[in-house]
Amino acid sequence: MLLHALLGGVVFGCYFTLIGLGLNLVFGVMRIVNLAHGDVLMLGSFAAYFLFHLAALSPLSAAPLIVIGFFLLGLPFYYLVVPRLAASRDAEMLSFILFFGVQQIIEALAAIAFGSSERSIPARVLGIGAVHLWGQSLPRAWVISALVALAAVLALYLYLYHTRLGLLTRAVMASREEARASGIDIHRVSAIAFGIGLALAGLAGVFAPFMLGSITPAMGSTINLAAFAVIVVGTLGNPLGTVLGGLVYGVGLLMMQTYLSAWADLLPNLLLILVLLVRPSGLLGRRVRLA
Amino acid sequence: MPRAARDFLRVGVPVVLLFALLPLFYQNELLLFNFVLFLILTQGLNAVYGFTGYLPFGYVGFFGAGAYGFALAVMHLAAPPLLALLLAGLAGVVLGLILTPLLRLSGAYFAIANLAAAQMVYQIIANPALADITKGPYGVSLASVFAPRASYAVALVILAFVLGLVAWLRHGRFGLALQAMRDDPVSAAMAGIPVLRGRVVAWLLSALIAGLAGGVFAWHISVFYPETAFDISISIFAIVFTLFGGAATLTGPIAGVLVLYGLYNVIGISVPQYFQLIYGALIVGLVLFLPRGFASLLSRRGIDVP
Amino acid sequence: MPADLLRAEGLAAGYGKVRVLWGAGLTVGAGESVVLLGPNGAGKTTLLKVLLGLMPAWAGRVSLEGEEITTWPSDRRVRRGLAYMSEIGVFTALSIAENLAIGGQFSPPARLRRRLDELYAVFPDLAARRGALAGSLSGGQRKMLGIAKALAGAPRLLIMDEPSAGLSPLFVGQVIGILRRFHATGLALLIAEQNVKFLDLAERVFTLEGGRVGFSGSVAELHADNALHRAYFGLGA
Amino acid sequence: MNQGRRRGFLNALLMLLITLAIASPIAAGAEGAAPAEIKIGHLHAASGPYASISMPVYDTLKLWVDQQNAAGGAFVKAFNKKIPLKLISYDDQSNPGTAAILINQLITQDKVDLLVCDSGSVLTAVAVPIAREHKMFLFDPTGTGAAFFSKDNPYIALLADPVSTVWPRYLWEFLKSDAAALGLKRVAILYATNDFTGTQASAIRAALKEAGSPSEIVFDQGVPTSTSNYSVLIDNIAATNPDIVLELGYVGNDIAFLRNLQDQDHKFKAVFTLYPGIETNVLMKNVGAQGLAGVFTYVTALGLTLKPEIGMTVEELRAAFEKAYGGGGVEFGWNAIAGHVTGLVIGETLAHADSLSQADLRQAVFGLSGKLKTLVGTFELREDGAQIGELTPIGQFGPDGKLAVVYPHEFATAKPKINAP
Amino acid sequence: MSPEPLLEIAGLVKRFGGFRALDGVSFSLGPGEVLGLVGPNGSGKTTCINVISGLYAPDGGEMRFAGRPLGGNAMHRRARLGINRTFQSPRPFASLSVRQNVELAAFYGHAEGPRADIPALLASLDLDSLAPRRAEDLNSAQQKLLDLARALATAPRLLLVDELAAGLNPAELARMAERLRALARGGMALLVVEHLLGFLESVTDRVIVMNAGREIFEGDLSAAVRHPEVVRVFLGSDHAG
Repeated sequence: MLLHALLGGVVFGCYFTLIGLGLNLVFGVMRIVNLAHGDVLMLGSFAAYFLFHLAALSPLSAAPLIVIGFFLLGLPFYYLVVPRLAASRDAEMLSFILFFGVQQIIEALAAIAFGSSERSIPARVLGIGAVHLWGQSLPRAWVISALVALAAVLALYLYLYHTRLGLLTRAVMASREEARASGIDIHRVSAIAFGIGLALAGLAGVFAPFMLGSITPAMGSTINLAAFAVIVVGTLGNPLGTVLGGLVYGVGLLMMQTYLSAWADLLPNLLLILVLLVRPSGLLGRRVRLA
Repeated sequence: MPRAARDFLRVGVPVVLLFALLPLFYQNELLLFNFVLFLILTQGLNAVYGFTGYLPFGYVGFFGAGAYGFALAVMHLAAPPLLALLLAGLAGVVLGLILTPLLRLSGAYFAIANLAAAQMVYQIIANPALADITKGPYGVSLASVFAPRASYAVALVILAFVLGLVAWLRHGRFGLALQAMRDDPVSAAMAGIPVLRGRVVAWLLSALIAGLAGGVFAWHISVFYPETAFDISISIFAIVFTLFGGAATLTGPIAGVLVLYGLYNVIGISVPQYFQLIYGALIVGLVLFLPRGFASLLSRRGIDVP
Repeated sequence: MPADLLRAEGLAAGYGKVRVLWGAGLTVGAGESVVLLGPNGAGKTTLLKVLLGLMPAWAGRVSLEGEEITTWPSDRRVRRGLAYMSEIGVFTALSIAENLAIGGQFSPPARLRRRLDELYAVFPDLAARRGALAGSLSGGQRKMLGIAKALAGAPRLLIMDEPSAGLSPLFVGQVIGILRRFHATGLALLIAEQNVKFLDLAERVFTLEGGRVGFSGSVAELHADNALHRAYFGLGA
Repeated sequence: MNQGRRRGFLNALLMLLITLAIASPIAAGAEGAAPAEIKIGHLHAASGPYASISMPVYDTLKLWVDQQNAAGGAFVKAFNKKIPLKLISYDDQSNPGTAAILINQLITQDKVDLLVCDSGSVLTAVAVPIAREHKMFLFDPTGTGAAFFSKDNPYIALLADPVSTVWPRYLWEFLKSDAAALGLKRVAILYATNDFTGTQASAIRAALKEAGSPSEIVFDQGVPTSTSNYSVLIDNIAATNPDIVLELGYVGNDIAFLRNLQDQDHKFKAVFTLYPGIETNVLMKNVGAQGLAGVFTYVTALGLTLKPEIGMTVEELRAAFEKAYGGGGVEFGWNAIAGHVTGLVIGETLAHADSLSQADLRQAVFGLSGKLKTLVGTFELREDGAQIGELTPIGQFGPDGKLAVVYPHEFATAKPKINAP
Repeated sequence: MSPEPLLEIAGLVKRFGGFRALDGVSFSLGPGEVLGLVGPNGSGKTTCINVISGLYAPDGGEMRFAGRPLGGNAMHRRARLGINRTFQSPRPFASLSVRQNVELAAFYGHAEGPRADIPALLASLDLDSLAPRRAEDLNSAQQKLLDLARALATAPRLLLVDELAAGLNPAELARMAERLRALARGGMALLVVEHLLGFLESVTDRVIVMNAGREIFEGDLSAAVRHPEVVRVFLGSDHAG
C-alpha cells in the first residue's frame, strides 16, 4: 500500500505539475495571479472532448492543436488586458479580482455553450487497463498524462534555457525594471509567456477527462486551489520548481488517501501554509518574501 | 466635533437609518439583510486591507468561524442569541490569533495562504469525524432561535458599530498609525509606531467584525451547510466591493456595496439567463477602467472622500 | 554643425503628482563624452530614464539624429544604438554569459560572438567565470559586468547612472579607464555622476539642479564658473 | 468638499432606489377573481457545482409548464377553470446566499402562488426557513436532507426523491439477505463526505451492524466530495479483501471511481454505486457499457418502466426531453424525471386545492399521498413532509448495458450475479 | 568629548552575503556633540546608521546607548529611547498630511518630558504652510525636511542624519547648518552622514572617514582633507580643490 501510494503519487504528481506549470510561468513573468487558470484548463478539456466526439481526433493528436490554439488565443488576450492591469497601482492584488471576473465570464459562456452535465472521453482512447511498474499497477491514463507532463516540463526548460526568447523571458522574470532598461520588449516577451501559460493549461485540460474522471464547466475553481498549492509548495514564480510542488502534492495526497482519507483535501492547504511559514520562498526558492 | 464623529454622523448614521427604514417599504428583507451583511464585511475587510495593505483572500474563514461559533454556542451551550453572537465574534478573533503568523507574508503569498487557511477551517468543520460537534457535512439547523426581525436589527447595530470603528480608524490616531505603516513600515517604526502590534490589532479587529457578521448571518438564515458559511464568493464579493468603492475610506466600501451588489441583484433578477456573464464582464471592466475605485473619481478631482 | 546624436529639449517628468524635471534639456554629439553632474535628488536618474523611454515625458521632446523619438518604447531606442546602464545594471539571477547575451540581444549571432570575445578580453575576470551567476560577483565585478552588458550590443551612445555608486576608488579608476578606452573607439557617453573624478572623461558637462539644467559647458568653463562647487559642494569654495 | 461627498452619497442612494424599483414587480391582480395566470416561483443553478443536478429539473419543469399552457393552462379547482401557468425561475449560480435572496424575492416581490426550491440539499437548506417564515409551502423536488423535515414545520414536502435516511432501505435489506446468501458478506463502504451520501452511509452502516446481521464491514471511509481519483483508494480497499464494494458519491465521484476501476487489476466480486441507475445516460456516456457491466445500483423509473396513472411514461418523457433540449449539454436522467414529477404534483395540487392559500395547497399535496402514481411510483409523504414512497429497488447491469431489477423480489426481473473474482 | 558618552559603538560588523558592509567600526558620541561620517559611496556610512537605528541587526560588535546595551530593541523602541534618524531618500507617510506625519511621531515616538510643540516645529522648518498637504505631493527637498521634522518630533537625544543637505541651495544649506548646530547646543548628539564637505565643515566637531566598512581617519575635517589616505580614497583627485 505504501509503495503503491508513493509510486501513484509520483505519477499523479506529474500531472499536477502540468496543472500548475502555466500558472507559475504567468506569475513568474508578469507577477499576476491568473485565477481563471482552472477555467482555461476546463476549456482545454472541452476542446479535446469536441475534437474527439465531432472530429474523431484522439486526445494525443488533439493536444498539439489545442496547445497552438490556446497559445494564439493568449496573445491578443494579453494585449487586451495585462498591460492595462500592470499599469495600475497594486497589479498583483488587482489581478485576483480581474481574473475572477474573467473566470465568471468563461464559466458562464461554457455553461451556456456546453450545458452542465458531466462529460468525458472514453477511457479506451488512451487504452484501458493497468500499466505495471515495480509490481504496482497504475491506470494507463495516469502514466500517459505523466509522460506528457514531463515532456511539457522538458519543452519549457528547453525554451527557457536554450532559446534567445527564453533567455529574455528569464530576464523579465528576474527583474522587469532591469529588463526594460536593457531594451527588452517586455510586453512581447510577456505576451508569449502568457500564451504559453494558456497553452499549458489547455494541454493539462486535454488529460483532465482521464485524470479527473469527468469534466464540467464548473470544474475550474477546484483545480485552481490545487494549482495554487502546487506552485506555492514548488516555488512561486519559478516554473521548474513546479515539478517539486507537483510531486509533493501528488505523493502527499495519495498518502493521505491511504491513511486518513476523509482528511485528504486538508493536505494541500496545510502544505501550502506550512511551506509559506517555514520557507516563504518555496522549497526551491532563494528570494525571501517577507512583509 | 472630531472628524471621526462628524464622518460617522454624516455617512454612517444615514446608512444605518436607511437600512432601518427600508424594510417598511420593501419586503425582500433577506436582500436588505445581505446588503447590511456586505456593508459590515466590506468595512471589516477595509480595516485590514485599506489600513494595512494586507488582502485577506480567505476573509470568509472568519465569517464561517463566526457562523459556526454562533451555531455551536446555540446547539451545545443553549446560549441565547446575543451571547452566541459574542462567542461568534470571539471565534473570529481566536482564528485571527491562530493565523497571525501569516502576517509575516506579503502580497500574493499572504492572499493565497489566507485562502488556504479559510479552506482548512472549512474542511475541518465539514469533516464527518467532527459530526458530533459541528454536524460535519450534514449542516446545522438553528430553528429554536430563528428570529429574522431581531437578527436584522442586531445586524444594524453591528453595522453602526463597524462604521463608527472605521470612521475612528480613518481619523483616529491608531488608524493614522496604521496608514503610516502601510505607506512605509520602516519610517513608521522610526516614528515609534509598534508596527507588528498595529498590524495584529487591525487583523484581529477585522477578524472580530467578520466573526460577528458570520454569527448574525447564522442567526438570520438559521439552516445552513458548511458550504454556505464558507462560500468563497463571500470573500470575493467583499473584496470586489471594497476595491471598487475605494479602500481606506468610509464611503468607498459603502458605495461599492450599494452600487455593485445592487447591480448584482438587479442583473440576477432581471436577466437571470446571462447573470454570471454580465457580472463577470462588469468586474473585468471595472478593474481595467476604474482600478482605484469609485472614490478615485472624486479624489482625482481633489475632493476629499470621507 | 553636425546633427547631435541625442538631443533633449524642455523635458518635464515625475512620479505621481510630483514633478521632478522642470524643462531639462541637453545634447550629446556623436562620439562625444558628456557628464551630467548633480546631487542626490536633482533628477539625474529621472532624466536618463526619460531619455531611454523608461519613463514617459510629460512635456518636451527627445530626438535621435534629428528624428523625434519622444514616444518610442525603450526597446526601439536600444535597437537604434542607445544603451543604458542602471545603478543595478545586471540580472543577478542570470549568469554572466546570459547577461551579456541580453545586452547583445539585437546583434546577429556572429557579430555578437565577435563582440563578446572583445569584451572578454577587456574583462578577464568575467571571462574566467562565464557560467557563474551575476549575483555571486562582488560589487566591483558586477559593475564591470553591467558595463560589459551595456556594451555587448555595440551601442553608439552609452548612458550610465552613477557608475561609481558603491565602488571603491580603485574600481572607479578602472571603470574610468575602461570607458576611456571605448570612448576612444567612437563610443559616445552620457554619465550621470556625483563623483567629480568622472570629469576626467568629460568633454562637456551639464549640471542638474532641482530638475533644471544649471550649467553647460566644458570642464574648464565649469571650474571657472564655480558652478561645480555650487552644484556639488553646496558652499562656495 | 462637502458638496462632493454629498453628491457621491446621493448618487449611491439613487442607484439603490433604482435597484429596488427595477426589482419590484408590478403588484398582483385583485383578490377573489380568478387570476390571469398562476405564478410558480423556482430557482435553478445554471453554473457552479450544482448545475448538473439542477438544470435537468429546471428543463423538465419548464417542459411541463409549456405543455400545460399549450393545453390552455392547468385546471385550478379553486376557480374551477383552466388557468395558464407562469414559471419564474432565477439563476442562483449554485450560491446559497444568492439562492436565499432569490427565494425571498419570489415570495415577497414576485408574490408567486407556488414556491419550488432549487435541487440539492445545500441550495434547498436556505429556502426551508424562509418559506416557513413567510408561511409559504415549499415544493422541494430533490433536497433530501433529513434536517429539513420536522413535525413542527408544515411548510415543506419532498416530491421526487426519498428522504436520505430511507432511500437506502432496499440496499441494506439486499445486503443482509440475497447478497449475503451469495457470499457477499464482507462489505466495503467508501462514501463522499457530503450530506446526501454521508447520510446514506450512516444508515447502511447502522443497518449492517444490527444484531444478527450476516454482513461484516471491512472498510468504511469517507473521502472529500471533491475526490476525482480513486486509484489508490481502490488499491487500499482491495487490501481488505471485500466481497462487495459500496461507493456512494455524486455523479462525478461515481464516474471517476468506475473509470479507475476499469483501469486497474483489482476486480471486485461486486460493486454498488449510486448514480448508474439515477443518471444512467451520463454514466453510460462517461463509463461505457463495459465499465457498468455487473455493477449494482439503485433502480429508478429509468429502469423500472412503471405504468404511471398520470403524466408521461419514461420513454415519452425522454422523447419529449430530447426533442426540446437534445444536444444542449443537459442529459436526461433521474433529475429530469424529478422535474417532471414536480410538475405533476403541482398540477394535481392545483386540481385538488380548495383555494390557492398555502394551507389549502399543503392539504392538497398531503391529500395526494399514497394516491398519486407517477412514473416514479407511489407518491407518499410522512407527516413531516419527507418522501417515503418512490422507493428505489436494487438493480444490476448486464453485459449488454441493460439494467435488471434484482431486489426486492416483487419487482425482480433477474437474479444477482457475481463477477468472476 | 563629554565625560559620559551617549552612544558607544565597538567593533560593529554587518555582512550582506559575503560582503562586509561594516568591518569593525568603533566610536563614541556624547550629548551636544556633532560627529560627521564621511566616505565614498558604499563605504558603510548609511549601513552604520541603519544598524544603530535598528533597521539591520548587526552580525557582531556592541552598541550601548546611555549606558545600556542597545541590541534587541526594535526600531520603535529605539525611537522611544531617544534615537531617531532621517533617510537618504525621504520616506514620508505618503497618504497622510504633513501635520499628521509629524503628530504621529510626536505621539508614538515620544520618550518623556513635554511633547513637542508641533506648530513651532513645523514653522522652524518652513513646513507650516505645507501642513495640510499630503506628503506625497511634496517635492523631494520638502520631503527631506519632513523626515527631519518627524525625527525631531520624537524629541530624540541622538539624531542620525543621512544626506540631509543634498539638493538644498546655499542659503538653505546655511540655515540647515545653523539648525543642526542649534540642536547640538540644546544637548542633542548628532551623527551626520554627508557628501557636501563644505556643509559638514560648518556643522561638525569632528569626522570619521570610512572606506570599505572601516574607519581610516578620525579627527578634524580640516585635518582630514589634508590626510593623504583620505584624499586618495575620498577625493581621488585634486578636482575638489
